[in-house]
Amino acid sequence: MSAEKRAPLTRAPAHPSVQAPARATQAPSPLGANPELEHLSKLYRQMLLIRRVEEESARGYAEGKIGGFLHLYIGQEAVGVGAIASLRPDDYVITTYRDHGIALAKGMSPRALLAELFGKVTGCSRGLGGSMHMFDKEHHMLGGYGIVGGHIPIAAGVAFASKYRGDGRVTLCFFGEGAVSIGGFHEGMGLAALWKLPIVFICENNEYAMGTPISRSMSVEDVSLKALGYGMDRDRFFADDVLEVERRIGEAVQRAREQGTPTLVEVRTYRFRGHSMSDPAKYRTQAELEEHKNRDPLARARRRLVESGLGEPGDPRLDDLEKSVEAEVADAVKFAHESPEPGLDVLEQSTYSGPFAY
Amino acid sequence: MSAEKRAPLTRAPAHPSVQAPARATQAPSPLGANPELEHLSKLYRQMLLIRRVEEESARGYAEGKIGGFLHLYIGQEAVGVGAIASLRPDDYVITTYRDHGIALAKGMSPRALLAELFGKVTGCSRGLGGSMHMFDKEHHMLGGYGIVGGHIPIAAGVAFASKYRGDGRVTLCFFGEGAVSIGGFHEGMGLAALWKLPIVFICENNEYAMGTPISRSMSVEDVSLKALGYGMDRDRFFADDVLEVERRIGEAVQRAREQGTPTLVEVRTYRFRGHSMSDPAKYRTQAELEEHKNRDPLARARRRLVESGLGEPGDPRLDDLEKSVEAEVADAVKFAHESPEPGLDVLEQSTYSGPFAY
Amino acid sequence: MIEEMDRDDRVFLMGEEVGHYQGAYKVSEGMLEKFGPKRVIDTPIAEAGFAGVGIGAAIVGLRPIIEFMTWNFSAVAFDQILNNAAKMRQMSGGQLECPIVFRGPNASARQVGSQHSHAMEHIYAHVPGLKVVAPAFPADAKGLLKAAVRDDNPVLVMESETLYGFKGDVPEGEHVVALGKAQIVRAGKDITIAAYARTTHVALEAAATLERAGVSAEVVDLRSLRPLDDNTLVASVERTHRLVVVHEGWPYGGVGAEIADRVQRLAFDALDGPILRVTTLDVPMPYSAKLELACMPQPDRVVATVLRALGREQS
Amino acid sequence: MIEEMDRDDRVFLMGEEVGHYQGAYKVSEGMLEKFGPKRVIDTPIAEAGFAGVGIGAAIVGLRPIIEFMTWNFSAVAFDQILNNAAKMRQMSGGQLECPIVFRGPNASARQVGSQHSHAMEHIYAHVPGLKVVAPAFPADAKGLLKAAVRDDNPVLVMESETLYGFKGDVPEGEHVVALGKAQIVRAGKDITIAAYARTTHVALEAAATLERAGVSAEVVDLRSLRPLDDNTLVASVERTHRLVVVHEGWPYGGVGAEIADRVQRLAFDALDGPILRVTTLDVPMPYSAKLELACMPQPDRVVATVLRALGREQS
Ligand SMILES: Cc1ncc(C[n+]2csc(CCOP(=O)(O)OP(=O)(O)O)c2C)c(N)n1
Ligand SMILES: Cc1ncc(C[n+]2csc(CCOP(=O)(O)OP(=O)(O)O)c2C)c(N)n1
Ligand SMILES: [Mg+2]
Ligand SMILES: [Mg+2]
Repeated sequence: MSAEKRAPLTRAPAHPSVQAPARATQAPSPLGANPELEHLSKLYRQMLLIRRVEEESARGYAEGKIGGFLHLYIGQEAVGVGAIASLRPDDYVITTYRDHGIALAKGMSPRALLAELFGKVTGCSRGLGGSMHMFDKEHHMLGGYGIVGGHIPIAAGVAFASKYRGDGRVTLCFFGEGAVSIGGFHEGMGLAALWKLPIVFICENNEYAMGTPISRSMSVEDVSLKALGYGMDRDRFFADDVLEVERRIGEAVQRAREQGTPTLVEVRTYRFRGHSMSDPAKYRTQAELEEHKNRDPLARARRRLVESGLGEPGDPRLDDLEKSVEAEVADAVKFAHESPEPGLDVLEQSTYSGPFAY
Repeated sequence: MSAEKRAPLTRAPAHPSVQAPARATQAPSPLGANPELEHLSKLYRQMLLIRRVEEESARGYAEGKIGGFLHLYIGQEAVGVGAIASLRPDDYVITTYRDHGIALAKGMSPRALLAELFGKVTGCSRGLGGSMHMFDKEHHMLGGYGIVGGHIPIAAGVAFASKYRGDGRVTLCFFGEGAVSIGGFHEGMGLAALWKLPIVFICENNEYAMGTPISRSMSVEDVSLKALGYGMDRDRFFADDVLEVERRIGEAVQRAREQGTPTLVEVRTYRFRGHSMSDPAKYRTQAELEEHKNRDPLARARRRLVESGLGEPGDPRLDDLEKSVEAEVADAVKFAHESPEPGLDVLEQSTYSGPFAY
Repeated sequence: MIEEMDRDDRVFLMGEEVGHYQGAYKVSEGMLEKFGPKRVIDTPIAEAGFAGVGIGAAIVGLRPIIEFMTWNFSAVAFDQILNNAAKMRQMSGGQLECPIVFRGPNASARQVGSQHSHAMEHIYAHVPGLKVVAPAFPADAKGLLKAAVRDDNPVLVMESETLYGFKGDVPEGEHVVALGKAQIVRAGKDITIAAYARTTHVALEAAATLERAGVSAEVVDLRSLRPLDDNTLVASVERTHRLVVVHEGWPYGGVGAEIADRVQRLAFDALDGPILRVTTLDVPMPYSAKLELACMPQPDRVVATVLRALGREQS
Repeated sequence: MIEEMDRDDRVFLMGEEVGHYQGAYKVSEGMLEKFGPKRVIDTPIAEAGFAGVGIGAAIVGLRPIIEFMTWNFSAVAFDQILNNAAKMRQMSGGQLECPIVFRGPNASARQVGSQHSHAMEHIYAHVPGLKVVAPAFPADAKGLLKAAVRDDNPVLVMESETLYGFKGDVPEGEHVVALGKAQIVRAGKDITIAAYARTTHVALEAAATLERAGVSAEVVDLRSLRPLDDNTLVASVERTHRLVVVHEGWPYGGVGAEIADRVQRLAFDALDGPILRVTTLDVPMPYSAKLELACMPQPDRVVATVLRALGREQS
């Protein structure tokens, strides 16, 4: 287990300022004694943070500060936040290129995330990875991956290691419904089921894979049916309510932790933006989009908080929370903006551990 | 469709003697007027031919005339023979490296097959392919393939072409139960189900993939369950009776031909020999093997013929049939033995159509 | 593509987002409307699956064009290309042809990171049974694609995403460029620069700079990588006596090393100095715009390398 | 392997038939009994899946040895090796290591046909982030494997099925051979022959024949292909002034072309003639025993090529 503990040979210590002071604002709860409300407000804060970071990402892209692909998580926040809320901090998470929200939910600082998007050396992957590759070893966020389905066997491997070591950890593996058609899904599912690995496969079914609706990519409409062929447990529900997501994924996590068996969970959701920034999303109607926006899980969580009394006139708690998010985001943007670019020296160092091999 | 009709640019005409005179013995039926008996005797003859050719292959291998891998079909004859009996001659068949029996059932001459095994230019693939690559374009036998699962998408493509052209043909795709774990199976099944292709996937479940029993390779015991995840029709039965195989596969073929939809059929069978000639098959007990040998579908078919009166003292029909098989096999062995080896000139010609590209 | 599909109804286009979405890079815009969903086929994300489907269709007489959204994604279909497309003719002893085109954008595409920036020609050109082409100009893109569709072998067409915006004259109608012929796109006498695809433009830009420095560089655009037109290359080197090869992709092995191997072998006595190469640096492609530019072959690196090859090291 | 698993309980062996079957080539005989099914793990046929499992286990601190029954089957796992194993460290900005060994028999294996005879090192050595070794002798097989298991990068060990039967001295215990060091296995002064794995023995046999013809050939066994020890090669060529490279696998690109490229570049003035290569012929491997032998590099072809390199063409 020493590779886990040991710092990589050639990695410089993280930029000291990457953990922003703003993170501290998250700690003291503004909600006092009601634990349920406090919990919901924590999840709401995470979702809001994601929403706001994504909006800033979109802006950075429009301004040419971010290049390459940019796949936003706007609309899907309840999936990542709810699912990860059911974990212990040392549990593992791994996902696709649509990884910003999941990385933030797993604990990555907005500074490290935005700096990565801005291609700065203070980014989580030192500006080498970009939008699709958000890794945060400290928080056991094992990355975003760009090849559809490719990370699913890796996730099984992470869970395999937990079983091998008996460390009691659970792995969450996120992917889109488009990934279900590819071989990596099948092989990862098959091995996890055969070897009874402590993992939860979360299919974020947002109805489209780029411009392809599920009706043109799969012969069944219900993704969770795939579990039958592996004799795996399954679940399927809408992600409108972040607490419901937490509860349902929580059941699967518990099964993984206690019985060591995997589950396939299909969480139905929707992305409000195009596939990536270059996609005008002409394949869907405005009406369809509006309908889904009306079900926005972020707005729903906020309504619930307001209904619970947080928004009363004169009650500053919700306002404070939202302001603290603004401050955290503003700080992160500034940090990303001001951070230095990586130098050529990082290239060889990050290719091999130890001497370069050519 | 010209590529279909046109002879390959650089292929020499098939060796004139590759269609042996012995084939003719198959035509005039020795059974007179009983069509059912006649049919069974035809299938029995095919199964016997396969069994005998395989035995000669084993001998050729032991004598060092055949090299590389040699995967025998002994014990599984009823699957290939029964399944192919339900086809029209212009339907397509494609399979794995365990392809001798299937090639013979699809119409390949024992001469072309044994000559291929002996590495002779008169072999179906001119001695370039060997045991694992039995191709016979004339009989729409589209080959044996060596990479587990790799031919399954190809099979879907063949069926795709039939649908594209509306030619009414059906494709049979054979593979072992070991192939079900690999991505190619999943992608081939998925596309066939999505696009409603006229194909029947036949999983020959012979209980082992090399030394691995299905309990150590899959999390479910019933392979046909895999069909559920694709919304595909399925079937599952033992291959003890060749007529039953023909009937059951026939249903799937009919569905493919008439409704254009695919089926996954799990046919349970057993191989009497090791995985290949180099496998002593220590992973199974003698008792298990004996139990299966007692169910030998070849013996069963013969018993049925005898019970139907063919074996009566003084009735030469069964004897004649068996002798004609012996003669055909002996002729093929002789032919393979005496045929010339390919020359170096075939190498470049068979790599590219037209001029070599380096 | 449209012309070839008009000409021959065995030709169809299959890939991710080629139909309703009009192509991830709008390459197949309008084609679904013209040919219908029977011949312009959107696929799920299953590259090995639909590459295999293409191969299956090809061996029974169709002539598929299989699009990889980018060549990066062909890595999951590698086995299909290596083991089935390339070997179908051989395994069947010449009975089956596999007339299939695989195409899509290749190599760098601006800050898309290490998993999306592969120059896959170096992998595929290695494999007998395949042909590989990489056009630099719109006219060649058309002419080579037509030749590819008509070829009875598997042909891999490596397009450059960064050139999709590049405009140039494209002859109307029947313009077919034979596979396997390089072209000299700039004549010169002091040194030969061999390049293809995007780097042809890099080489031309470098040659223009070099001219101002008094160096006359000949630029050979290879167009086809397998077969590789070593005749044209060798003839050029016999005139110039020096060679620099420029390509995207990593240096170890691949097309550039093959060229160095052939030219030192076929024109040993003509060479006045070692063959030098300008490639993508030998690291996974970084996301950072600054580092990506530094990794990719740029005109200034070509200029410096040419001067080095000529013994005129810059200070 | 057994020693490394004894030494470090993070090391495990996973692959098809490695356990109950004792290895398809009996390489892992007795290991299941010794280490139990927790550390000697039989897999279903799902190379991409279990390669990915190995990568996943490696990034959280285990040290997997993943066996491909043969390297041919790694083609279906190509994406995992190219995109994940090789790039994990880079994508994570150095946060994650991927200490994994992929191993198995490689290249020809007697009449197993075109889908089962690939020399995959030419594909993988191209990729930065990977290391690739190919031992020729039992002692190196042990020493390089030990070094591979201890390395913090993905290391691909290309064994030769046709050498599994080869016997030789193997030092007991702690015998580690550093990755990246070639060895001169026969000294000579007229020409250098570079080879690795099975072809080292072919080269030695050719050198013995050449000696009888009055030619003194130096044989360099590369052992490691990435990193490639060009220092040892160049130093040898500076003494002998000629080079012939011998390897299995196709000629286009790959390790041999890379060596030609490097040596003509690093030792241009030392070379008295072109670098020549002896490779598997540029066609898919045929089944026929006669044709297979003709395709593969054999001592007589090496001898003839050496004589040609020396300008002593045989009649
Ligand atoms: C193997 C592979 N093929 C194609 C792509 C290109 N691609 C990137 S994302 C995507 C759509 C994925 O859709 P889905 O899985 O539903 O995830 P979503 O984007 O909706 O979150 C495609 C086709 C890829 N990255 N990898
Ligand atoms: C991708 C791949 N991995 C491994 C192998 C080696 N291999 C050949 S046959 C075989 C077992 C296949 O078993 P099954 O599918 O049940 O077919 P059977 O041999 O029983 O007919 C294996 C592992 C291969 N050919 N291809
Ligand atoms: Mg989706
Ligand atoms: Mg089996």
